[in-house]
Amino acid sequence: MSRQDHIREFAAAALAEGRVDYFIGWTTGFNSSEVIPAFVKDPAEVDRLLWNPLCHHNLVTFLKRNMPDPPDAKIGVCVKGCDSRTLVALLQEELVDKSRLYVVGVPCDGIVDRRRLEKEFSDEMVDIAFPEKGKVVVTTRSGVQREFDQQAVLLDVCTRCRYPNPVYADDTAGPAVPEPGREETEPDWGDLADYEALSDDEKQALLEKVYSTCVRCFACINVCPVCVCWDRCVNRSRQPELVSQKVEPKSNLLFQMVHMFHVAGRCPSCGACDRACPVEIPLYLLHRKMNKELYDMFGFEPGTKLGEKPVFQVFDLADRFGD
Amino acid sequence: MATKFLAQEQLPALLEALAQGARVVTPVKSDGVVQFELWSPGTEVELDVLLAKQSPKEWVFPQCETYLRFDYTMAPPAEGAEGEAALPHETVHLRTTNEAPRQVIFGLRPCDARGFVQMDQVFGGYGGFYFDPLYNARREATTLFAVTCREPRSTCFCTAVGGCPAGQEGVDALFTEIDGGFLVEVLTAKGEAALAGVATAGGAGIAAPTGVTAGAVTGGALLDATEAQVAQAAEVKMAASAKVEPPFTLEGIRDNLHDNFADSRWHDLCMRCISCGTCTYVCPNCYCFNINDALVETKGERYRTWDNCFNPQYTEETSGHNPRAHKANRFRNRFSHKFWYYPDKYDSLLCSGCGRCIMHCPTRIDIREVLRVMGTPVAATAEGKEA
Amino acid sequence: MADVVNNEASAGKDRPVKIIGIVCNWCSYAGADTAGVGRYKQPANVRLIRVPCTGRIDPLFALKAFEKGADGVLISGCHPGDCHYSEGNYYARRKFELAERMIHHLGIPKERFKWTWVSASEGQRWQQVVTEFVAAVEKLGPREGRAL
Amino acid sequence: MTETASGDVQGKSRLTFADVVPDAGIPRAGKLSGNPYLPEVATVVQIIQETPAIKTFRVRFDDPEVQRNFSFRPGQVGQLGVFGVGEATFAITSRPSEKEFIQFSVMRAGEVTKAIHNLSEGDKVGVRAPMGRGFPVEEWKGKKILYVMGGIGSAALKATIEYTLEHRADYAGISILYGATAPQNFTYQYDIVEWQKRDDIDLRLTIDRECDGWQCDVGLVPAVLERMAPSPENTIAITCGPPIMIKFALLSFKKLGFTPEQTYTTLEKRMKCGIGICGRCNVGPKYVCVDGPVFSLAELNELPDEL
Repeated sequence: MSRQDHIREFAAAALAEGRVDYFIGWTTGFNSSEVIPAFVKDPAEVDRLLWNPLCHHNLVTFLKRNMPDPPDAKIGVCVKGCDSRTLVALLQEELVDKSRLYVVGVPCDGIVDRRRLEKEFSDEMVDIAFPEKGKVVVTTRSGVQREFDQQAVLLDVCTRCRYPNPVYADDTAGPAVPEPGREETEPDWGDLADYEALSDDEKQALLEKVYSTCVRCFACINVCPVCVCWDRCVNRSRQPELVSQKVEPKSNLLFQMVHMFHVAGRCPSCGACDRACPVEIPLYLLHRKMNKELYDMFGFEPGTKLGEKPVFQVFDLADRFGD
Repeated sequence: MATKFLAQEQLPALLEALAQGARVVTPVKSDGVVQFELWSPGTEVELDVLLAKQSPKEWVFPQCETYLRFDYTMAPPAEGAEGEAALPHETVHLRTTNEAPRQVIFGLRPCDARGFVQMDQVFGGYGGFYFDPLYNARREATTLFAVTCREPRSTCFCTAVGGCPAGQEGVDALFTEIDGGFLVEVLTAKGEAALAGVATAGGAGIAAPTGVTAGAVTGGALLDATEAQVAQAAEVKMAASAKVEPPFTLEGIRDNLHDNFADSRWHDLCMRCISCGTCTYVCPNCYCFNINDALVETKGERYRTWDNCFNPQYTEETSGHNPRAHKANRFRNRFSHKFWYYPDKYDSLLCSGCGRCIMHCPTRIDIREVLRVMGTPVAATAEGKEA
Repeated sequence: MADVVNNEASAGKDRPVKIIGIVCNWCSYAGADTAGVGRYKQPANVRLIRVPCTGRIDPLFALKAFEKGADGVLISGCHPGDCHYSEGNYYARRKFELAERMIHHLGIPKERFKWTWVSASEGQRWQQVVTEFVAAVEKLGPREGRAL
Repeated sequence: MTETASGDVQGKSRLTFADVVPDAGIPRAGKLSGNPYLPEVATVVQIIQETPAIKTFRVRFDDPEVQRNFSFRPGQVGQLGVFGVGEATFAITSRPSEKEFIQFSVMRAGEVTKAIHNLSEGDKVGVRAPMGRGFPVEEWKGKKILYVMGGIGSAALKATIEYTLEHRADYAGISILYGATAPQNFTYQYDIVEWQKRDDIDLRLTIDRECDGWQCDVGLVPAVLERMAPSPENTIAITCGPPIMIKFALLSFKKLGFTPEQTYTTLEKRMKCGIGICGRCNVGPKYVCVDGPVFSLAELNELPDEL
């Protein structure tokens, strides 16, 4: 029984028994090369739910603050490994009411980087199929078809994933996937290597070029499951005016640092912000770096242990920082 | 107007000639991302990818624009006044700033050009209201050279809103890619003026292309087009239009949106919307903006920046009341503004069907589907398909 | 973009460096006071911002200072264990450690951001901290920050 | 309006202001010429503390030419701004015939109003006025006018009251019902005293709760309105005040038989440009800053319900 069938079964049961008002999963977009979040209310419609390596959306963002509609709805949600860590981060701070949730964990073999595939073709992709495990077949509108090895086109965060199995779930869709030995191996921070090798001036020049393209559309902040201020974001405040409303590299970078510092210790680098940015700003340079430093400072990986408090909400007398 | 032919390899020369008198802006691809950038000799113009990430709106209606600077000179406190009175200003000197350099935007698509036409109505005082000197100065100084779409995407629906892949609305000269180069249809006086400078001056380094038999050589890059070339261009246009499937009808859309205003399906349609604002900032038509002040001691400026109706504080009143507090209201306002409010005032649609809002929405909210569900009469709609 | 208002004043190569000091009210501010009362000579480039406790200091204050054109940011508070609010600096030192690493990650040289502990009685130590820090920042000169 | 999909704007000649907007005779700031975003510098000549939260500012344009030619229609608004803080929209509350200054009454509420309240006489402000569509006072000639206002709502109707009093003979009758939370919260008390002396005005003041030394009415404005039970015959009713009061006052008017065409109110929306471009003050297709802020109930009923 495939994971997709498990998801459909859990969803149908939860909806039929009235345990949830609606179930959030993934479904096909306007063509079969796109996957979009799906909100299913009627048990008969669970067949719209699907699972394949294109399901990149972190659905936990639809549980935060003002997103549940009606506000007191009982919600069923699918979570991958990284998504479940953002859910745990929210649960650690009781920002989401566990009793109103029904969480279906989906062990994940890695999500395909659709943007990288898109850049392989100048024509538009109309279908991305997965005929067998590890194979990706892309068809474009003018009929060109090319095959890729799934491992070669994975999202960068997936190639370094240490938690493919959901950390928290009420039910799990299918068998667990083999996990890298977390005790023996150190996390792989290879994606930061070439940026960290730059000199200070080169870093500043690169950041200026990158952040001059930012349009301050708030997609990265609104899509982030642990960024919960919603309509009271300090980035929009004029009293105090921490970030100027002017759209210039300086203010845009400070705008992003507000996001980064507010999720420090709660963001597991799920990459939802990188994928939501319309102008493809490499936000991983910031949130991956933060997670690297937190691991170096405390050996801490955000959103992994439910009972634990995020690292900046506790302290330890044994900390040896500062002179 | 004139119909010319430009050989493919002459394009850089043409752009260089244009760059003598104006700044040239073209779509440029840098590490996979196509955006409209300032062109300089040697940069490769990206015409294969159909649509740049953002429309060229930013070059005529900048995202952040300072339009007023002011300097206070402090008046000395009046004799006998103890302590510093609250900011007694003797004079405040205002300076309006508005740079409007001459520019040519090459390589935009007819839907982008149409976006400017819709904004012209708002900023140009068409509704009989106010004339925006900032936008109009730049708009007058801008010449739009559009390129016909050859490979419309499945998200394109320009034909459904009255446009077409070879639309001429707002376009000063339309380039259509044919064998060996471009058919250039000069449509407006402004287009002719910009190209005249090229044809007659011969442009530095523009040599008549060798080996091109048809048509008399006019000593510049632009040759007279032959019937064969014109016919081929027409074929390209027909083929492109055929590739665009109109997803919804405009018939009665305004009244249906009016009747469906309080319909509960707005909530279902916007369940996956994260109320960010990406769709409005990549859209060639959206023009809403905010005005802010900045002050450092006695020097200050007043600037306007893009804003959008998805910003929760867009309609938040000082009393704290917010008529569009819930994202479903904001979501409804965006589509109603484009297909009902704007047409009520300016008698055309605030949407040119480019599909960028579908391509760049983080959860792919599809404007066509929203209008199929909400643009049809209340009674006749099939059960709203769950998004 | 046209010349930015808030950076007009900070342009120019030879102007003295401007340093923002964020100090906690009970220890370091008092320490700075002791240094002042004790006539300890120290450079005048530092503008102090007083906060109740280092626990109140948000790393974004330092970033905001850099964005507004500061050439260096010095944060100082009570030694761990002396905090008037008993645990403010325990929380703070974790935040400053991450802030320091992230600030350097943004391409701001190490020498421009320093955080340390100075108690109320250590006027001498405050003078030494300030003098060393200002010298280090002056070696780098006014900051022509581009991204931040 | 047939659905012309293509909306071929190319051929449309540049419309002039006059031939599109029906009440085109209204003076408007920066109309079709000059820069409508550029405020006129003005000086604060007098500040009157009306109530603990409301101050009235009398400002005079620095440019005598502008001051002399300034005219506005009762009910129009203006943008009063402090350079470096921002601008906000306020009703113009001076008499339309007043040539020496323009007057705005400002309640301290947000950032801009706080900055305005910090101003002192002699300070410079930016004014962009007049804006919006005023009340159609010419059409009301020969009718009775009923003003129902509460709190800061008096500012929106003050200019209109002054106009109708100056042309008292043109109107069959004027009655004013003005409510406030407490006696000291009445604005324009210096004018109210004058109004009480006149016998050709029916003036009723009310406060929410009983308070010693208070002889006039007690009770919420809608309740007192229903006690007054004015006849709707040949009468124009105008109401303005806190949103909750407007809501119930409109219900009372309906109960008393007032038709939507003869009932008017003003809308308070978030406004920025004030000239119908920035897009944020819309209620359905109408922009409050140019199509309003004055609306008849008939017009409001046509708009979608998103107040």
